[in-house]
Amino acid sequence: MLNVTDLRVYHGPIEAVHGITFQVKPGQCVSLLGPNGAGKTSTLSAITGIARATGTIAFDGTDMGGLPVEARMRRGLAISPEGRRVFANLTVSENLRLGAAMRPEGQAERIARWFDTFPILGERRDQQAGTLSGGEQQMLAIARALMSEPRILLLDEPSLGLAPRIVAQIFAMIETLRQQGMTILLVEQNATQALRLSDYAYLLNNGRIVAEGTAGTLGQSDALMAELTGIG
Amino acid sequence: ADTIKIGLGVPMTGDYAPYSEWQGARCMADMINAKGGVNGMKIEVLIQDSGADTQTAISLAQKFLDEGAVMLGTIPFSDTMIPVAQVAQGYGVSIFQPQSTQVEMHAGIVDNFFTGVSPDPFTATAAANHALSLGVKNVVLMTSDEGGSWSARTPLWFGDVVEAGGGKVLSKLNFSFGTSDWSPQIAEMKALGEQIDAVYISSIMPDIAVLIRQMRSAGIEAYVVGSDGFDDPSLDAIGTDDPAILDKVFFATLAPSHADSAVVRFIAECKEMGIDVPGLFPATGADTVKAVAWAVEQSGSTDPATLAETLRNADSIPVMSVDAISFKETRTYAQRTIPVIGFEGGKRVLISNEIPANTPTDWN
Amino acid sequence: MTLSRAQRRGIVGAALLALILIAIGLAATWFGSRYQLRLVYGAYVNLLVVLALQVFMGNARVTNLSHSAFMGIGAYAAAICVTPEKIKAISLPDAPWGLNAFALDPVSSALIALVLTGLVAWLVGVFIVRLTGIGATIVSLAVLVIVHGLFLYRTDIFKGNQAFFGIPQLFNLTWVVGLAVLVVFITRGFRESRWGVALRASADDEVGAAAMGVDIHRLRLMAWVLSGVLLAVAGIAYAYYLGTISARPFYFNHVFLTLAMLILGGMRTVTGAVLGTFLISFGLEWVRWLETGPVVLGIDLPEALGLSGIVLGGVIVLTMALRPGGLMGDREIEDLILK
Amino acid sequence: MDYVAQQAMNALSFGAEYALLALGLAIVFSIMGLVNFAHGEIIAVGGYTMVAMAALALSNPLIVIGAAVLAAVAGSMLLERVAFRPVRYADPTTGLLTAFGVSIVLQNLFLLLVSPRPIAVTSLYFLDWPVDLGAIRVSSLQLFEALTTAVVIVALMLFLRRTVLGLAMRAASLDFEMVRLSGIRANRVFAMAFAISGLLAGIACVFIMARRGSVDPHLGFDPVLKAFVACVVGGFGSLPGAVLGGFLLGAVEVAMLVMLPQSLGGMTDAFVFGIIAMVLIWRPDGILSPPVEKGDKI
Amino acid sequence: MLELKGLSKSFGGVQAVRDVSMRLAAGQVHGLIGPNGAGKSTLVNLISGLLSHSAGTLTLDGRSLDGMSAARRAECGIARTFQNLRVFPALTVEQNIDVARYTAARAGRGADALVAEAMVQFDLDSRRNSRADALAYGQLRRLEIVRALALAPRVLMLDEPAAGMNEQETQALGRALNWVRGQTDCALLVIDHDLKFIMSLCERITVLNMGAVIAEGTPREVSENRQVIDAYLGEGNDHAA
Ligand SMILES: Nc1ncnc2c1ncn2[C@@H]1O[C@H](COP(=O)(O)OP(=O)(O)OP(=O)(O)O)[C@@H](O)[C@H]1O
Ligand SMILES: Nc1ncnc2c1ncn2[C@@H]1O[C@H](COP(=O)(O)OP(=O)(O)OP(=O)(O)O)[C@@H](O)[C@H]1O
Ligand SMILES: CC(C)C[C@H](N)C(=O)O
Ligand SMILES: [Mg+2]
Ligand SMILES: [Mg+2]
Repeated sequence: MLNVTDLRVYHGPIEAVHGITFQVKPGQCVSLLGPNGAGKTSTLSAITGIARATGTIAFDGTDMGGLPVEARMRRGLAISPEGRRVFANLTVSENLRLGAAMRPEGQAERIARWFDTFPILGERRDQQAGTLSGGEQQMLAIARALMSEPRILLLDEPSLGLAPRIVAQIFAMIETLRQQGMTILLVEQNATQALRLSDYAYLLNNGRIVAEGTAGTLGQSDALMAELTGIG
Repeated sequence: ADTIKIGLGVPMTGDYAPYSEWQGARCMADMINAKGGVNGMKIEVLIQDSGADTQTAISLAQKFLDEGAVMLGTIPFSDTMIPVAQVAQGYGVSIFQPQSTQVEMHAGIVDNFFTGVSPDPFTATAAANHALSLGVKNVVLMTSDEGGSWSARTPLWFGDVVEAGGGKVLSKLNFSFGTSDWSPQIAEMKALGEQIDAVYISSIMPDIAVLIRQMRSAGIEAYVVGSDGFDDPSLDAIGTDDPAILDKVFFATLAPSHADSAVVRFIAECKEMGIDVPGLFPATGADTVKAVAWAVEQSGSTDPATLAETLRNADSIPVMSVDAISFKETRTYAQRTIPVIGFEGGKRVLISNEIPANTPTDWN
Repeated sequence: MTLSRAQRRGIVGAALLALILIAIGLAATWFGSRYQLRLVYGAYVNLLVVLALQVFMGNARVTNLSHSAFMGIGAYAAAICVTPEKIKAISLPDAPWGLNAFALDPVSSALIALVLTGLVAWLVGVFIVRLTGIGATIVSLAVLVIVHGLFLYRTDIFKGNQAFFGIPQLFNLTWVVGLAVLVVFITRGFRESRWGVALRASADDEVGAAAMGVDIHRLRLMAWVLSGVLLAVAGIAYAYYLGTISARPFYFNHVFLTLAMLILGGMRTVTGAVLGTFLISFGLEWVRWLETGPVVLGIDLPEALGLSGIVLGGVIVLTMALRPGGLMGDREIEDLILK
Repeated sequence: MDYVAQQAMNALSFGAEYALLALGLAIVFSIMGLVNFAHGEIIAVGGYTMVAMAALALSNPLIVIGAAVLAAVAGSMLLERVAFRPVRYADPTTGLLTAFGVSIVLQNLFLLLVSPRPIAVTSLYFLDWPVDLGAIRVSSLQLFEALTTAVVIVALMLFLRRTVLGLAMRAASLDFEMVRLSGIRANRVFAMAFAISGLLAGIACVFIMARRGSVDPHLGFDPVLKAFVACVVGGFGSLPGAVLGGFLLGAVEVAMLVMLPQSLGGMTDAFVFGIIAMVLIWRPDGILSPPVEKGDKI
Repeated sequence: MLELKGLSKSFGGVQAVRDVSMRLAAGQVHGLIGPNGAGKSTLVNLISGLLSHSAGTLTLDGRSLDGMSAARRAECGIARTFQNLRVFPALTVEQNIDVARYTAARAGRGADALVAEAMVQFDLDSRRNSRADALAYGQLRRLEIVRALALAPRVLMLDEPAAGMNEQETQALGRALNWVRGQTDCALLVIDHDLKFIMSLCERITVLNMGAVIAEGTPREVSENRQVIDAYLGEGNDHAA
């Protein structure tokens, strides 16, 4: 579904990712793992078109290079970005409505469904998103992304800065999504959890893929893995 | 020389563009040239936009002088006229300004300077005399420093004459050029609690038109009286739909500009020649050209100093806007009758046209 | 501390600019008509303004709109001091505080003007330097309006839009070229000085600079006052040449014209200021000639009022779209020549 | 008492006009940080359209007003495409200077293509008649303007709260990139912002022309300068701030006009700007935004 | 020599730093760790004066820093780097450093020799005349450190200096910092999430969680602390050096 080939990503003059190749097949959950600054977020930014990049990013077999951000998203991408980036001055339900901009029909039901899934969001539906706690914001960001019923969901460190209890909830939710057949590209620092969920994983360090494999093989064997992610 | 050059570095753009004289000058030159010129020489009017900027105007003056201009025109503001005159002095050239009414220029700062019209105290007095004859007693004066003494002091002279005639200045209100909503000032007028007979203002269009309409709409039926700044076709235009709005408006101006005046006939002739001369001010340039042409003819010379000499000592110089002017007594300005223009049914009428005898004398 | 590399290069750059300025001055004197001499003089006065503007805008990177007001303050201060009593008796009969009862020599008058403008700049600057971005720009706009209001309103001192005349005409092209050379060295010197570098650092990153011990307010104030004083120099050069001043030349039109010059050349460098000034001064002159509808190569062009404005505005828009940093960007003249 | 009420009404109508214009500036500023100095020329576009209508002998007021407002909207959207797209993501100074250039170009185009002289437009005079409100007499224009501004504010609020594009515009002021990541077309958001801004300019144009009765190339400069100041004082980019700033400026201006003793009358503008400058020094980011400590955060 | 007593800071409702007391000693390297949002950077902001604390006191060599501007504190010798780069992009490397050197000179401290040597140690010497925006990310991080050193600081605080560096780079950074320790007697405060790096570099470590100090001690003590394991390290990880 998503085929990335020889991707190089730039921030101004700095090359943050130095030619990586990976793919995500339909229905799979694929993880990008790696330490701080490895280039995970940069990779996602290149896919969404935010960051300047070279190489090919093929979605459903066609290259998206050169397309503006919103055109890419309209092909069926959605992202829950690093740092959550909820629309702070909009209410919770307005955030969700904006999330549904690409697929407005039936949004009311979907919003209601999300309020069932995360009752706390329902309680706060008319509260400004900026005043939510980090965990609530993270739920909102994921729900917002899913409001457009994407074909592939990009998740950038959904567990970042969250209390363990919330983290568990988020991962459970990702698990559910995966079981429902959602295609997911997951970026995580929390390698143990991520590997548990993933069909396949890539390990990034310093802008390069240094290891890859199925969750089982990567998780157990690789010494590098141990060094970079602390999994022993 | 086979041409007589007159240099006009005047504002063709900017706030004062409606009040510059170039179109009339160009048309008059064409008329004279079409009749074979003066003493076999063609008149060439050098025109370039100064954008009302002093530095540009001075550079242009210099340029025209280098090109051999025998007379210069420029924006009627002393901050530009003085340095331009100073530059021209070195060439023996003078400035002929056909519409400058401000008094400073006659204080003897420069002497190579002519203005083809009478100074503001005269226009103020002519307007005041007519107001008094209408039975005006209580007046409000609107002043501004932005137009120099023309907008700051002319209303005061008007007030002086009215008071000398038994009237009373109720209040002086300040305004700025570019005002498009006069409601605060109008509310002040109403708060005076006394019947206002006339409001005097020396300002430019379109501000005046707005004032007139807003006063009427607020129920103040006082006369709106003013000076030459009123004399623009866009004032007449506000009476297109409702001529009555101009009924109680009159102003003292530079030259008769009602239907069938010399100015209006000139404008029509120019139109036939394909030159658009939009109003009195643009037409006045013809005075400059005609006076210069006359001086050349009289003296048989194109030496600028001789021309100035000729103009200064002539008993009567024929110009376009009136039959004749003279600088003999007054040296720098032309003492001439002051037309007071009013409206009837939306059309201009000449109310009076004489040299007021009771003009204040303390202006120099 | 010895001179840094940038400072040494700065001296070379300033010297190169000085040579160009002198060359233009000489060329004008030898080959120019009197009309062209006037134009060139005007261009140099504007150059003084633009250089002064660069000191603050270029180093602190805050858009200033009040510069023409400070030029006016300098011009009026010098004019009031230097104009002979005889003339002031006519022009300023009602002047308060005995302003019309004294006259000083040109040098003392100029010095007083510089000090006075510097003082006013300092007073205003204390407030301006606390603001950043658009807020500072608005307050500078307010300063422009207020000063203009004073010029207009106190006709007893400034004559408003009437002429303040009778100022001795003391300067010629040589003078203004000399001043421009001096000011190029001053502005370039400031840019490369420890203060200039620190100020530019704070414009790049205010927080980073504060953490490195840069007292941003103090430096901005310093640049602001220096800018004010240099604007007074420009004002004096204006008054001492024309002999007549009024409030009008120190208002919006002039503000925008000089701003455009700085933007086109690039506000970050002194070279940009010089380049922009001359390009616009001479370019506009050429366009003004086109405006009159001349005959070019046998084609009689139509009269085109407003062409110069269209060109001026178009140049700004294009510069911003294609080279937001102006023609020079961050490069000074020596960067084009030296390695 | 009547006098005070009268002047208060005047202040309100001054404020309404500034608020209308300031909103037009703020809506563009809030999404792209552009200080649209050329807003005034959009008003002039409306004015010249009225001239054109008169020349075409179309005097039906609805047509005249409709055409003027449409022209303003179209003009504003055109500027977005032609001039402001290249500086869309540039810093505010670049935007400000671009807009300033655009403004000069347009003024001179009017001058070149139409005329440097004011042209009278009388077709809207009918909007202006005296209305007696109890003891005070106001102009119908003042009422229309205050009412229209109120309606516009409400409509704008509804638009910004109810529609997706409105939500996107509000969100864009804080995080434009995330808006695009939600699949909303950037071009639409910008086009919409400029369309609204043009609409507001068009509406303001109707009132300005009805009062002024003439158009010239510099028609928009003064009002937009004031609106610009109002915006900054209210808190640039904040729509409530723009409205507040507009009304504040209107009040200060009328207060200075009527309260300054006549001997200081010439200093009205100076006082107005002085007061505004002091407000800014007190609240550098505008009245509605108290100063915040950022630390090392951007 | 730098002493914090009961320092607190809140932003609106968020209490970012609560009642933190700690002491940095000359010549010592002190680590500061804690989860995201724990208040580490905020603490550094409070010390460097970019934020003003709402309660508590701050003294350097017994002299109170309360109410002193960031610039004044830098003059007094408090230097820092930033988590998000804050170099001056339009200035050259040399000028970036000069900005700090001028401050040091004004305060009567000179560090010219140290800076010259540091340029070599941090591998910036060859780039001294390049504009900072032409530098690579790693070089910029090192530039920030050298620039801070040019203040001839009494206290040097590094906010995540190893972020974005790979293994070798991190090791090189550690060596360079050890060199710094040998050259000056300034107190070093280092924030980083790279525990290996922190544990091997620091003599003492303070752990922040939700704005408050939850542990303080040697690397070993800290890494065995129950609370620290719960809040930050997580179960089953052995990070001791
Ligand atoms: N906007 C930017 N400008 C300059 N450099 C950047 C920018 N964003 C990221 N970088 C640099 O690019 C490299 C990769 O960063 P990226 O954010 O992709 O890492 P990451 O793997 O997502 O790390 P983290 O786990 O901290 O989120 C890092 O060295 C980072 O500092
Ligand atoms: N200027 C500010 N305004 C409002 N809140 C702030 C500000 N600075 C920090 N905070 C909040 O204070 C808390 C502590 O932030 P801080 O940056 O100190 O964390 P940190 O420990 O450095 O985290 P990290 O490891 O992610 O850098 C966070 O909740 C943050 O959102
Ligand atoms: C309307 C003005 C431009 C002319 C006026 N008569 C004056 O001399 O000032
Ligand atoms: Mg990341
Ligand atoms: Mg931090």
